[in-house]
Amino acid sequence: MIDPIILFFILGIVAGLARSELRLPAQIYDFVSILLLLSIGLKGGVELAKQPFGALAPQVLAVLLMGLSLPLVAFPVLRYLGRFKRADAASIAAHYGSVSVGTYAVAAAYMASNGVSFEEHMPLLLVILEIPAIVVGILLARGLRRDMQWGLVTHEIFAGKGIMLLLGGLVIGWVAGPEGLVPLEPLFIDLFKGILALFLLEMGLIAASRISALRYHGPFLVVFGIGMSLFSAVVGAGLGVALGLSPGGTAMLATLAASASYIAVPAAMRISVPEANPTLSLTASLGVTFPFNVLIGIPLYYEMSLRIHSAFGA
Amino acid sequence: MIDPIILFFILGIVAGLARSELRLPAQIYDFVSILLLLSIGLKGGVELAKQPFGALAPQVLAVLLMGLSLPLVAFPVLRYLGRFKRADAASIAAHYGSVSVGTYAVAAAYMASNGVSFEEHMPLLLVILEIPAIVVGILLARGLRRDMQWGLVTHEIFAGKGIMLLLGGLVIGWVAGPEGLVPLEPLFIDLFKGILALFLLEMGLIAASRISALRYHGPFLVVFGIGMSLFSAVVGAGLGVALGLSPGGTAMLATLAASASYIAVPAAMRISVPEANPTLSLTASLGVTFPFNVLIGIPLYYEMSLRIHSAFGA
Amino acid sequence: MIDPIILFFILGIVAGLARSELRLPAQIYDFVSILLLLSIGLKGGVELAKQPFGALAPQVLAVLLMGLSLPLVAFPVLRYLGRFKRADAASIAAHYGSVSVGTYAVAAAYMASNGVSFEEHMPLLLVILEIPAIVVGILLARGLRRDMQWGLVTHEIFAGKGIMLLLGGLVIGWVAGPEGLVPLEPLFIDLFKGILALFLLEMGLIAASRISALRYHGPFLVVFGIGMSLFSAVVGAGLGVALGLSPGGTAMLATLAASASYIAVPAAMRISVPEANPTLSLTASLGVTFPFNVLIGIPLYYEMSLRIHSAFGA
Amino acid sequence: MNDNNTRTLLTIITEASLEGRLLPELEKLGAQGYTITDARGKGSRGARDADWDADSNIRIEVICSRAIAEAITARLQEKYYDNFAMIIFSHDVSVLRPEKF
Amino acid sequence: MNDNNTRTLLTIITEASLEGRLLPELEKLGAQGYTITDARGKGSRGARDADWDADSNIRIEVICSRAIAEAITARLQEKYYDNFAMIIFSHDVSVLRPEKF
Amino acid sequence: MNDNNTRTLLTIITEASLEGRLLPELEKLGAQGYTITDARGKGSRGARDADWDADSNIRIEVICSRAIAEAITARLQEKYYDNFAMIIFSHDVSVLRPEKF
Ligand SMILES: Nc1ncnc2c1ncn2[C@@H]1O[C@H](COP(=O)(O)O)[C@@H](O)[C@H]1O
Ligand SMILES: Nc1ncnc2c1ncn2[C@@H]1O[C@H](COP(=O)(O)O)[C@@H](O)[C@H]1O
Ligand SMILES: Nc1ncnc2c1ncn2[C@@H]1O[C@H](COP(=O)(O)O)[C@@H](O)[C@H]1O
Ligand code: NA
Ligand code: NA
Ligand code: NA
Repeated sequence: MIDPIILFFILGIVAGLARSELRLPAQIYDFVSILLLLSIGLKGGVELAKQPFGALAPQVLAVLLMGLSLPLVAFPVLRYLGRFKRADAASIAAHYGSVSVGTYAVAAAYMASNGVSFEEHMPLLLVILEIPAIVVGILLARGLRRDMQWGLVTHEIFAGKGIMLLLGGLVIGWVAGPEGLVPLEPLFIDLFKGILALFLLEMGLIAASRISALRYHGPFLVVFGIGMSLFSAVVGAGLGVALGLSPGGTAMLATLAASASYIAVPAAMRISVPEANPTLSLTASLGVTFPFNVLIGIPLYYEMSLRIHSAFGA
Repeated sequence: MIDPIILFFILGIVAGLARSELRLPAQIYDFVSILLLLSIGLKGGVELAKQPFGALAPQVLAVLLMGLSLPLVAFPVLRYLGRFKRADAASIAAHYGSVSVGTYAVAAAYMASNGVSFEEHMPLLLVILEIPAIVVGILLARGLRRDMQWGLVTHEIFAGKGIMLLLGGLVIGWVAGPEGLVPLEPLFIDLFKGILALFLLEMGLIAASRISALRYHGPFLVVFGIGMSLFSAVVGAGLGVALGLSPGGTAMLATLAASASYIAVPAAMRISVPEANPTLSLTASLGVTFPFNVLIGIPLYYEMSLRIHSAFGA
Repeated sequence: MIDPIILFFILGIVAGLARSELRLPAQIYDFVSILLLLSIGLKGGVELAKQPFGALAPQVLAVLLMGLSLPLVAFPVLRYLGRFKRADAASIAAHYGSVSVGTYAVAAAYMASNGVSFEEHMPLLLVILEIPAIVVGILLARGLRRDMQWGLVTHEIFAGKGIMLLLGGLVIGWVAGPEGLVPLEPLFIDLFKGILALFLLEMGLIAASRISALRYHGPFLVVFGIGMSLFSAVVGAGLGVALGLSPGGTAMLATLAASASYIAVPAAMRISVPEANPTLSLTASLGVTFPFNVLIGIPLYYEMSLRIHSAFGA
Repeated sequence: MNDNNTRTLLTIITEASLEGRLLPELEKLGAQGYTITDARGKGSRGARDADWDADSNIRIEVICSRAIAEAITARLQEKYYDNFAMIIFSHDVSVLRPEKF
Repeated sequence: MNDNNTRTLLTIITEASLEGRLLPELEKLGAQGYTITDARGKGSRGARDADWDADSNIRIEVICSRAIAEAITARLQEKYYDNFAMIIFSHDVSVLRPEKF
Repeated sequence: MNDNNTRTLLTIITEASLEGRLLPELEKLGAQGYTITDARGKGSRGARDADWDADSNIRIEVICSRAIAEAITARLQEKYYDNFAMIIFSHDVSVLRPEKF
C-alpha cells in the first residue's frame, strides 16, 4: 500500500506540471519546515538523553568521514565527465555530500508505517552530515586560499535556520527528556505526518518547476542525480552495517547518504562560492534526487539494507 | 445549544462591523482553506473506496443536471426582476448554481454535532456541483460564440486551488483507504472543527465588509440571496429524497444547492465574463447567502429534509 | 526539571544574539498569537459559565483598582528617579500597570506542569487588568484636557486584536459551555503548549533585539524593569490573599501584576500619547521584564504566594 | 506622453499602525486612490524589522495632482512628522487617463 | 549617468488574479524582466483589501525602452482597462547595463 | 519643491539571501536609511518565484545624495553583479527635510 504522504508529493508534481494556481504561501512553507525541523530535533534529543555520549563517538566520526569523502567522489565525475566549471562541480558535489532533512523525514515516516525501528539518535547523524561537505565543496572550488572568509561561512552554516532548529531541538529534547516533552507532543509528534504531507505537497510543486528546467540542463544531471544517490546509498548502507546499526538504522543512513541538500548547502555556497550557478545544483537536488529518493529510493535502500544485513550483519 | 463555530462567525461579523483591527493574515486564511479543502476531500475519498463507482452514477448525473438547471432559473429573475445587465445576471446565476465549500463544512459540522449521519461520498457531489453552473453562466453571458476560449476556462476551473485540492484529496483518500489515513488524522480530522472556527472568524470579517456594501446595491440582492437559497434548498431536498438519500444526506444536498460559490466561480467569471461586476455577485454570495445559510439555513434545511422524508421518503 | 517552553525562549534569545537567520514569519507569529488569545479566552469563558457573576464582582473591582494604582506608583519613580520626560514616564507607567498575555500563558503552563490549580476565571481578570492603566497613563501624560479624543482611544483599546480575541473567546466559551467546546479542544487546548513554545521562540528573538538596545538606554530601565515587577508581584500576591484566592490563583495574580504589556498599551499610547518614545517602553517591557518574569519571576512569585498563604491565608 | 498626462506620485513610508488613520485623511484631502505594500526598514527612528505588528512599516503610494500632493505632504508633516517614523517623497509620472487622478 | 543609461520604469497595479495572464504578455511584447510585489489599495473600482485572493492587488514593475513601455501600455489598456481594476504609470530611470533592458 | 529638496532614490532588486550582507554595506557607504519590500520576478537569471527562501527577491530603496547613490552603485556592481541576480536603477525625487538623507 502506498503511503499517502507520497501521494501528496505526486499531487504537488501534477498540480505544478498542470500549471495550477495551487501554492502553499511561502510563510506557510516556512512554518511547516520549522515544525518538521523542530520535531526531528526534539525526537532525537529525547533519545540522546538515554545513552552515553561516548558510545556515539565512533558513529559520529565515521559519519563525518563519509560526509568528507562523498563530495570528493562526486567532484571528478562532475568536472571531467560532466564538463562542469570548477565552481559548479564543487558546489554540486557539496550538495550531494550533505543531506536533505525532507528526505530524512519521509524515510522516518516510511519506517514508522512499516513498523521498522531504527537507532533514534539518527537526527544527530543528520546534523553532523550537513556540514563537512560544505567545507570540502569550498576547498574544491577555492583551494586553500588565505582570503577565504571562513568566519562568514561558519556563521552562515550555524546561524542558518536549518541547523539552528535541528540543534536547538536536539538540545531541548535532551534537556527536557521524555516526560518533559509530553505536553508538546500534540503539536510536534501527533501532527508530524500531516505536516509532512503539506510539506511534500509544496515540495512537489517546487520539484515540478525544477523538472521543467531539466530540459535546458541536459540529461547529465538526471543520470548523475540518480547514479550518485545509488552509489552513496551503497556507501551509507555499508557503513551502517560496519557500525553495527540495525537494518532500519542502516537504511536510514543509506538514505541520508543518498539524499542531497537543498537548504543549508545552497545558502552556504551562495556566500562562499557565489560564481557557482545555483540553478544547476538545485535542479539536480530538487528536480531529480529528491523525487527519486521519495518515490523509489527509500524502499529500495531499505530492501538493500535488509540484504546486506543478512549477508554481512551480525 | 448553539454550535461555537457559529459564534466564531458572529465574532467575526461583530469585529468587522466595529472596524476592529482583528484580521487573519491572508496567508493564514489560505492555509486554513487548504486544510479544509483537503480534509473534506480526504474524508470523501476514503468513503468512495468503500462503494462501487457504478452505484453512484445516477446520483452524479442527477446532481449535474441540478447544477445546470439552477442558474437557468436564477438568470431570468436577475435579468428581468432585478434589471441587471446580461453579464451580471449570468455571473450571479452561475454563483448560485455552484456551491460553497465553507457552507458545506459548516453543514457537515452541524450534522456531526447533532449525531446525524449522511452519505459520506457527499464531497464527490460537492466537487461535481462546482462546475456545471460555470459553463451555463458563460453561455448565458456570451451565447454560443466561436471565439470563447474554453481551453482557458477549463484550465481556470481545474487548475484553481479549490477543485485541485478537493479532487486531490478525494483521490488520495480513495487510494490510501481508511488505515492509510490514520496517521494524517490528527491534522486533517481532529483539528477540523478548530480550523473551521478560524475560517469562520475570517469569513465573518469578510462578510461584514460585504454587508456594508449592501447599502449601495440595494435590497434586491438581499431578497434574491435569501429567496434563491430557499428555492434551491427545496429543489436539493426534493432531489435528495428522489435519489433515496438519508435525511442527513438530503439536508446536505439541500445545503449544497442553497449555497453560493465565492471561490471557483468568481475566478472563472473574472476570466471568461470579465465585464460582469464581481462586487455584485460577491456581495450577494458573501454578504447575504453565506451568513443566511450559516446562521439560519442549515438547521432549516435539516428540518425540511426531515419533514419531506416523513412525507415522501421510503 | 526545566519546562521545555522556557528552553524555546532561550533558544530564541541565543539565536537572536548570534544573529541567526531564524525567524518566525510575521504572519505565523500573528497566527500563533491569535491561537493563544483565543485559547485563554475560551478556557476562561467555560469556567465563567460555572459561577454566578455576582460572586466575581468584588474581585473585578479590586483588580480594577490595582490596575489604576500601579501606574501611579511607577510614574513618579520614572519621572524623578529616572528623569524621563513626562510623556515617556506616563507611557512606561501604563505598560507596567497593564498586563502581558504571553507571560500569563507561561504562568498558566507553569502551574499546569506543577499540578497547581488556580481560579479558572483568571482570564477575566486578565482582560480587566489590560485597560485601566491605559487610562491612567493618558491622564498622567495629558492631564484632564478637553481635546483628548477619548472615543478614538476607546476604539483603539476595544477594537485592538488582543482584547477582541480575549473577550470574544470568553463570550464564546461562556455561551458554548464545556461540552460545546469539546470538538474545538484539539486545536485550542491540546496544541496550546506547542503553540506557546513557538510563540516563546519568536519572543526570544524579539527580546534579543531589545536586549541589544539596552546598551543605549542605560541601566535604569533594567533596574526599573525588575524592581517594578517585584514590587507589583508583592502587591498582586497580597491582593490575591486578601481576596481569598488559592495559592495558585494568588501566584497568577502576582504574575499578572508583575507583567508589563507589549501589545495593547503600546498601540493605545501610539495613538494617544504619540510623543512618548515607544522604544523606551518596549525595551523595558520586552527586553527586561518579559525575560525576567519568564525565566525567574514566575517560580519566584509562586514560592512567594505559598509563603504569604501559609503566613496570612485562611 | 505629453504634459497633460503628468501627475505626481507621492510615496509615504511610515508605521503600519497609522494605516487606519492615514487613509481617511488622504481621501479627505482629495486622493482618488492609493496603493499600499508592506515594508520594513531603518531610518532616524531606528530599525523597523517587521518582526511583529508594532515594528512594521507600510509604503503608501498616491497618484494625484501636484496641489493635492502638496496638501497631503503639509498635513502629514504637521500632524505626524514629529512623533512617528515617517518619510515622504514625490516625483512626476506619466499616467493613462489622467482625469482619474 | 548620461542619457544612454535612461530607460522607462513602467508600473502596473492590478488584480492579483491577472498575474498568470499578464506575465506572458509582457514577455511577448519585449520585456526582458519584471518585478512583482503584493499590494492592496483603493481606486475607482473600490477597496481591494487583500483579505483574500479575490481582493488582492499586485504591483508589477518593468524596466524597458520607451517603445516597449508604450506597446505594453497600449495593449493592457485595450484588453483590460474596461473590466479590471488597473492603473499604469511610468517615468524615466537611470540604469546600470542598459543593454539588459 | 525646489532643487534643494531633490535627492536620489536608488532601487536595488536582488536575492533575498543577500539582505544580511547588503544592509551594513549601504550604511557604511553613507545611507541614512533604507526601506525593504519582499518581491519576486524574472530577469536574465531566470524566474525567482518566491516559493521559498532561495527563490525570493527583495526590493531595497535608499534615498540619498547623488554621490552616495553612485558610490553604492559602483560598490554593488563590482561586488555582486557578476554572480547574483541583481538590478539597480535610480531617479530623482523631492523630499521633505532633505538634511535627513
Ligand atoms: N534614507 C532613506 N531611504 C529609504 N527609506 C528610508 C530612509 N530613511 C527612512 N526610511 C524609511 O522610512 C521609515 C521611517 O523613517 P524615520 O522616520 O527616519 O525612522 C524607515 O523605517 C524606513 O523604512
Ligand atoms: N490615485 C491612485 N494612487 C495610487 N494607487 C491607485 C490610485 N488609483 C488606483 N490605484 C491602485 O490601482 C488599483 C486599481 O485601481 P482602479 O482600477 O481605479 O480601482 C487600486 O486598487 C489601487 O491599488
Ligand atoms: N527588466 C526588468 N524590469 C523589472 N525588473 C527586473 C527586470 N530585470 C530583472 N528584474 C528584477 O531583478 C531581478 C534580478 O534580475 P536578473 O539579475 O536580471 O536576473 C529579477 O528577479 C527581477 O525581479
Ligand atoms: Na548525501
Ligand atoms: Na447553489
Ligand atoms: Na502589570
